[in-house]
Amino acid sequence: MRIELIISGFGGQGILFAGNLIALSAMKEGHQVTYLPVYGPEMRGGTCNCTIIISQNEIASPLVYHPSFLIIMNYPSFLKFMPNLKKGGSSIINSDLVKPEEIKNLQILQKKYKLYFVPVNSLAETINAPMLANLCALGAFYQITKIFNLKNFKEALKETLGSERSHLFEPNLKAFNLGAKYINQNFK
Amino acid sequence: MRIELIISGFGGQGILFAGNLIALSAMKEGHQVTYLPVYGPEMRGGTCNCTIIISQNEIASPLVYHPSFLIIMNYPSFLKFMPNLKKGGSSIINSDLVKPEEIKNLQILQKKYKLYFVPVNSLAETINAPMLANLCALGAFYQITKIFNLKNFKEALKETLGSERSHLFEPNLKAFNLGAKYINQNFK
Amino acid sequence: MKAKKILVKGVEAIALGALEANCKCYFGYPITPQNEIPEMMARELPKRGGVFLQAESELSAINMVLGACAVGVRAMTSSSSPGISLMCESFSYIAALELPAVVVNVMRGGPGLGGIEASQGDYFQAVKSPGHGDFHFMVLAPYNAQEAYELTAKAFELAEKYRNPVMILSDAILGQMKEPIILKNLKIKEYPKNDWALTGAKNRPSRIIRSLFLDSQELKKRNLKLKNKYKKMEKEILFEVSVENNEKAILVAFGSMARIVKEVYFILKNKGYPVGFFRPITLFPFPVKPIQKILHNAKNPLKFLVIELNCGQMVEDVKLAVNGKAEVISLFYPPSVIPFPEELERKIKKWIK
Amino acid sequence: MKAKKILVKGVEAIALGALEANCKCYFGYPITPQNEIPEMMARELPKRGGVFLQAESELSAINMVLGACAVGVRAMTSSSSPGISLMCESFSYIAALELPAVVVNVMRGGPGLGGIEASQGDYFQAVKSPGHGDFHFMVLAPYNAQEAYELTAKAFELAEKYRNPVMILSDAILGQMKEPIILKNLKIKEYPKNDWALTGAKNRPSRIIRSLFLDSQELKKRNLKLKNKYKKMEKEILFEVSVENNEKAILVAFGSMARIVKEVYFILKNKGYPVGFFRPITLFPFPVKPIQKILHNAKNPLKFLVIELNCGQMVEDVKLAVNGKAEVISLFYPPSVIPFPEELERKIKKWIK
Amino acid sequence: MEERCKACGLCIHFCPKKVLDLSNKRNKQGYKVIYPKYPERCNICGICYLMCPDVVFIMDKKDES
Amino acid sequence: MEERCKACGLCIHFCPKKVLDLSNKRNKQGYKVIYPKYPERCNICGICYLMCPDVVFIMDKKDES
Amino acid sequence: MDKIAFKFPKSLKSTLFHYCPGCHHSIVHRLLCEVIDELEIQEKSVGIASIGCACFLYFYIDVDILEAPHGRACAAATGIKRAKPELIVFTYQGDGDFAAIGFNESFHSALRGEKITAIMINNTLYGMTGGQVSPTTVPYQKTTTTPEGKNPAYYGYPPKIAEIFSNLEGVAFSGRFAVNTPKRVLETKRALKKAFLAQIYNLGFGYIEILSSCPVNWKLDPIKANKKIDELINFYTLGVFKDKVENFLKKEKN
Amino acid sequence: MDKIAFKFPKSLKSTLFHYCPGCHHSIVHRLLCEVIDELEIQEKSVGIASIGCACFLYFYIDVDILEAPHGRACAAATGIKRAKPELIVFTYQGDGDFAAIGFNESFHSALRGEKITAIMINNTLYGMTGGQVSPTTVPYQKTTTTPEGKNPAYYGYPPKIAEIFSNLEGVAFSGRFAVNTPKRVLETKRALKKAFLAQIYNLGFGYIEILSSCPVNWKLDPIKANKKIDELINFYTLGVFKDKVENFLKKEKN
Ligand SMILES: Cc1ncc(C[n+]2csc(CCOP(=O)(O)OP(=O)(O)O)c2C)c(N)n1
Ligand SMILES: Cc1ncc(C[n+]2csc(CCOP(=O)(O)OP(=O)(O)O)c2C)c(N)n1
Ligand code: SF4
Ligand code: SF4
Ligand code: SF4
Ligand code: SF4
Ligand code: SF4
Ligand code: SF4
Ligand SMILES: [Mg+2]
Ligand SMILES: [Mg+2]
Repeated sequence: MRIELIISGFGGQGILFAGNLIALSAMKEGHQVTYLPVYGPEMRGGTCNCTIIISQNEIASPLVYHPSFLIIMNYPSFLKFMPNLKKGGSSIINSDLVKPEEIKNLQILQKKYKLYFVPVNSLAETINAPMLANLCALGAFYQITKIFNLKNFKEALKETLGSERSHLFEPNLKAFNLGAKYINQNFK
Repeated sequence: MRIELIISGFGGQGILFAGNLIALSAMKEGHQVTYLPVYGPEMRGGTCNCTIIISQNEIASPLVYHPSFLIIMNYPSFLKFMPNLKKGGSSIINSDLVKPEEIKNLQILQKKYKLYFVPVNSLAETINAPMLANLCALGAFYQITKIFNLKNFKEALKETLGSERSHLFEPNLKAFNLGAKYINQNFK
Repeated sequence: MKAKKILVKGVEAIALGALEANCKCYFGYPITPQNEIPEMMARELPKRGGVFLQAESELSAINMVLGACAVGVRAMTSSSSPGISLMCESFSYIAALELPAVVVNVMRGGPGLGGIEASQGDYFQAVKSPGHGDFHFMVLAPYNAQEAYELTAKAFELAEKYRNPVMILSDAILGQMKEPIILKNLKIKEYPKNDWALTGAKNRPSRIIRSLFLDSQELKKRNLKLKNKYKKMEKEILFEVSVENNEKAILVAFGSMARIVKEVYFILKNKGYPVGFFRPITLFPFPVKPIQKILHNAKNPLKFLVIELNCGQMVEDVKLAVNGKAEVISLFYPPSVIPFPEELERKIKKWIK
Repeated sequence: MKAKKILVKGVEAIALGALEANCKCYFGYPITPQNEIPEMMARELPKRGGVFLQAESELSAINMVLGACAVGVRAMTSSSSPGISLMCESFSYIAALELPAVVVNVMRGGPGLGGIEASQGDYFQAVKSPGHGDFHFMVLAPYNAQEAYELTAKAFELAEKYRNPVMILSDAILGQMKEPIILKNLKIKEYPKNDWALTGAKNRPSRIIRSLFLDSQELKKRNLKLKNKYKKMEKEILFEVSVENNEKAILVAFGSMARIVKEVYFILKNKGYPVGFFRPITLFPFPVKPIQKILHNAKNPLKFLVIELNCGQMVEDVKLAVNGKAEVISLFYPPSVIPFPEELERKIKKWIK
Repeated sequence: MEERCKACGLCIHFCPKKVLDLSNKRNKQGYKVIYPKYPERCNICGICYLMCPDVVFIMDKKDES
Repeated sequence: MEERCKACGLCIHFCPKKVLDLSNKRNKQGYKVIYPKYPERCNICGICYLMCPDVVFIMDKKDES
Repeated sequence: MDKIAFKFPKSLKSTLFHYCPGCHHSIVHRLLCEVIDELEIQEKSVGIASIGCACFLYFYIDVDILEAPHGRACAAATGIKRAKPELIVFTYQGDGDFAAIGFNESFHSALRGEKITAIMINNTLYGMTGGQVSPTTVPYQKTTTTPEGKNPAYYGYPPKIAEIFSNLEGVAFSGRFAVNTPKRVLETKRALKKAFLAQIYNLGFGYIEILSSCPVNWKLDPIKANKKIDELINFYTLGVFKDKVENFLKKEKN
Repeated sequence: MDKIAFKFPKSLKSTLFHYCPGCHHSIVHRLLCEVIDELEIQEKSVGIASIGCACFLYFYIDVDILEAPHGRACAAATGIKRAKPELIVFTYQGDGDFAAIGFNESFHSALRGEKITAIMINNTLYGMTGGQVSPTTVPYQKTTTTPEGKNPAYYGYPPKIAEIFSNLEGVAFSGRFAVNTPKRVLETKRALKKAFLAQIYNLGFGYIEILSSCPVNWKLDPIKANKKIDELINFYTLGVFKDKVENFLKKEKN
């Protein structure tokens, strides 16, 4: 078992928060894990991505060029990372910002990869939490991979939020569940 | 022809001025020459010495451990440099500060070396120029070695004093002559 | 809190290591990519009776460290390439004054302002001349978070043992990536400082800590003392080696780059290529003898491939160790484009075909 | 004033060389043993329509130089070891910005404040890493006043030719000794700067001189550009050699130390010892090929004795050049006790008995 | 010019005539851009120009101010 | 204490009673040292102690001040 | 004067600003360009970009621009102005750059009366590196390195640089401004112009300090951040503290 | 108080001073030792020797002494005081060290209100290196690097550090003094004591600036050099500019 995941989007979309949460959940699951954020110098705006590797064996390089999984949160990220996805790899795509109908070679891609279009922004807005699109994507990732169990995720989330932000636990979980549910209902 | 000269004394005794003057005179004479000053960090006080090498051939090292000539202006310098004088070498010694009668092994030294005790301070005071003891010593050096001629010395002195200090030319020359005369009258 | 597994950034592991070593003072100035160190120290040190002070510059920070060390208190600073360069004069003083300072450099791309991504471009600076005159830091290069944590803690012990500054040389990859570490009781030894620290001349003659020696004999003596100390440090040499003596090529790398190289080593090994792996952990003193041992035991003519995130720096130390007895090849990756394992594999294969 | 012979200190020869090259700006901060340079520049530059400004620190001085160079004006600074260390961050910027600055280091004993006597302890710093990141100064090491004068003048030309900073690496012996120099018209070439200097965006697009490249590909490109430049500089290698191919030992030294070594070389040669003499003048780029040529032409197995006023630094570059093909021995004299020729002769004889 | 807008809201806040509001349209930077909700109210006082950090209010786009 | 003297003359200048002068005797540093030319005039005002940069005027050398 | 242009300044490049929404850096950029345009000095100006959020100055301002090491902008500017006095030289620096690491260069340039114009954007913290404490951080303000708030007993009080500079003979113009209201924007622009005129008329060092919002690191939305500036004014009095330009212009008229 | 001891201070070592004849450095050394003795802090003091003519401080003052790099004495002192607040920490610096290369460290230590005592010996030039111009050199003064005299239009006017510092909240004592007359010597000593008390009572930064003669580099004999100080006072007003100690002591009494 080994997943190489890249999450990518705008700064401010909670990319790093989500990446960190996945890594932590996977660690709690007992996996080896590395999490490598990459970001521009600006505090907001600009692109932002991170690489998470989850494995049962020692992870040497925390970098991969050909990830096996992608979470694509905006269009520039789609352009940048899609071409590098490993053959047979999976990708969750924020369909609010990357519309399937606007993708030229959609069919070719769908043959090579498993694509999960999830309108994470819209989903998050349904619970009045537009900032939580990242958690929707994370829920989708969970539902697809089941690389960690819910209990570990919840623990990880609680830990990450800490006491000052503990009131955000429920909304985050809600968004997570929405994402998971969306996969459940729309794929497979 | 090659002279390795070390001049040593207190800071403030004009050691470097004299050393420079000798080097410049010798250069004007057409010799190869190096002049290496060594001094403490203080502006005054402390010891101070310089090494001048005058030669007809290329001078590689500007340092010598066993000089062939010494000008000793105070007692600490006597202690420090006398033992290193080359066999058969010469030394001008400021007898105002290094009294021959206070030197323990005077006879041994006199056998090995040519010693010229010159009361340079007293000489300089006779012309009311206590600061010019260095020039007296220089005169003595000239008289002993004749390594440059008087014309070149005068030119060097004029150049060194420059226009602002040109009024000091005559006193300096006077002191120089006193030193030369002292050698003439008291040695050989 | 012992034997707890947590997910942290490499730079946080460094801060935790310092706290584990009971470092009492942190002085620093912000610079990416290591701000998590001061930020963690700002939160944690006051709780533990320590001092966190952000200085007005790196120049000031390193001299605060100098002061604190001089009075016998464990102190450190951390920065990244440009900030480290700014400290060079003071490094030379600290080494000359024989103060046990710990300095962390989380390297970024240079020269100049460069970029904030990973680089190993300060190898020469760290190892050859972090300032003027003949002196050396002991330089430790961790390659994962656990090592970053443990080596940083150890750095305080080594600094005191030798009364010499120690540098943790890391980079933005290791610094910014997160991975699990296990918090341990590292039992860091504390060396007595009561024979040299400036603590007030009570019941003893007053002390001087100085680097000015106008008497050239004294200065020479001090320089030889330092030289001997560096010799003695060779006892502390650390490295990782995977060699079975039948290799044809040894891959040499340190720090984060060694992780990528190790990945490639695993891949090539699996594919049956005769490659070995060597990772210096102490960069100064450099593991010369372990390299010579590899050469000595090798059954085949060897090639050393030295892979670095710079224009080729450590390769010189490998060459000096190998001394003409094998080919030494520099595979250099100027900052900040980090080669992916896939790419590096292709490149290495060309050399060992 | 041409072809005139005058008696000057080495540091004055340096200042005269800069004036001969029509250097227009001097920015600096006092430090022994090189104060004669700013003092001469303070007297002479205003007369020649140039600018002398004493800065509040070396840090400020080097950035004034950076500014003046960026607008296309010949500018320099000079200092001694601690002051040079303080400039390391800015050196890295200057190299990254590709500015033709000229920097003089009249080395003194280190580390720390050390002493004011001669030393060659900053060889590593000058040659390997005068700051963070992958960059190099071109480094020129004069060994007498005439060379100090001519190389300093030449430094301005080379700096512009390569758009790279050039360092004159001297020391307190050469700096403070006086000897005759012959003033010449050195015909220093001036390279056009109108394609890069910041002179106001009149009738052309505005220009940027920067070292920050957050795009890692751009940063890589810049680094490779620098690396290529350093390669090209090898055309400028300078050295002095006295070898007849039948030697058993080659004495290698640079700067002032080379004078003392040369004296010993003369003495030993006269006494019939089979010794040669090699003096690198460019320390970066280092004369690798000339050393390899000596090796190649040698009729006997050779020994290289590398004699330095430090704890052994250039010896590494000699070893790298020799690459195991001959024994390389370091005769190191930590600053500031300078060996007299007599002493050195004894020591060398032991090695070549 | 709406590509420059970052939805900071300063113009909305300072507009004395409450002319402006955020639209639902996102620009390439990903921000919901400003639009003149009540263009007729605008008195061309220039305050939006003064306060906009992103130089969005430029005259040739007359509808905006 | 006269070994400390550097013949700067500050004490001579400031002594209100003109007690002090330079002697012809040189100390090991090479300076002609201070001496109380008119010791009887001294009123122990302490000004020489205050102004001497080299801490020459110390009480156990009573003759000097 | 003070007519509002609705015009994209000639010396402003069309590149999108990388600044966070509501950041005042870019307001000042625009004002700077307006002043450069009005004084018609675009073709003879050299700007010094410093290290901080505004290090990309050169992507926005269309004059020759040099990047100086962190804190050294005033020294580099000195080098330029001394080497080529015919150029108009300005620095654009953050509070960390100007008042912390670079204060010595800033102070001594002002002391010498360098004929340069220095703009200091005071957002009371280190924006680019993620919001650490700065000497200019006000008492009890929380930053990432003063998580409990900045204790003045521990870190002291912020320095009043504009006031200090106004007492230096070499300084021709010195003042503190803000851009959080339309009126203040206009005042700031007028002051900026004066700080350039101080240079153009060779009167001395021109210094402009601008209280500036950093919504992201202040953890406030742009509007609240804007309002926060009004609080800062309690510590940092706005105003012109020295103005040799006004006098000079009056004399010129006579 | 102010009794004249004719006594060799206990905390003064017997080593001969290396200073030039008539140099004021050594007068201040003696005063410093007298104050250390009177306050009985010899056993808990750490001094920071700076780089300048007084770098050999440790050969004269019999307390623990650290040598800091040129200009960094206040930073090193900060490190010491923060690490061990129970120590009494002072720096002894020249004008070049304190006000030129090290001014940033000096200023920010004062700004933070470090509980240290800083002594700045202002001889208006770089003594140790042979008399070059300093920021503190007064207008038209000749030095080796201003052979025609220091032109204020080129180098500016000397900074009034004691006055600047008196406006910083963190500073508890600040003043400028001289030791060229018996009265001033006594005043300087009183001030030195205050600057230590500021630290001892934890009130803040104690700063003492002392106009000091450098006969050798001024090219004057010691007496003339001493008189020259009276001229300097035209630029450098003597006096106490801030004194929180006095108030504190008054309050203590009540
Ligand atoms: C020598 C050095 N130290 C630290 C840094 C990291 N650094 C970059 S910007 C910055 C501070 C920026 O703060 P400020 O000057 O206030 O500008 P702002 O971003 O707030 O506008 C720092 C510390 C650096 N680039 N160089
Ligand atoms: C980094 C550095 N730059 C320069 C020097 C040389 N230096 C030694 S002392 C000194 C200045 C001394 O002047 P000041 O501080 O006024 O003390 P003074 O000698 O006048 O008492 C300088 C520039 C140094 N040691 N280190
Ligand atoms: S110009 Fe119009 S839109 Fe702009 S602030 Fe004024 S009234 Fe509002
Ligand atoms: S002020 Fe400018 S950037 Fe902000 S919302 Fe209005 S138009 Fe957009
Ligand atoms: S104590 Fe005596 S000698 Fe000294 S100054 Fe007073 S009167 Fe003169
Ligand atoms: S003041 Fe002191 S040093 Fe000077 S002459 Fe008098 S006794 Fe001697
Ligand atoms: S971090 Fe602050 S100062 Fe920097 S761009 Fe963002 S808002 Fe502006
Ligand atoms: S040079 Fe000046 S300051 Fe230094 S010891 Fe001599 S007189 Fe005193
Ligand atoms: Mg800021
Ligand atoms: Mg001074």
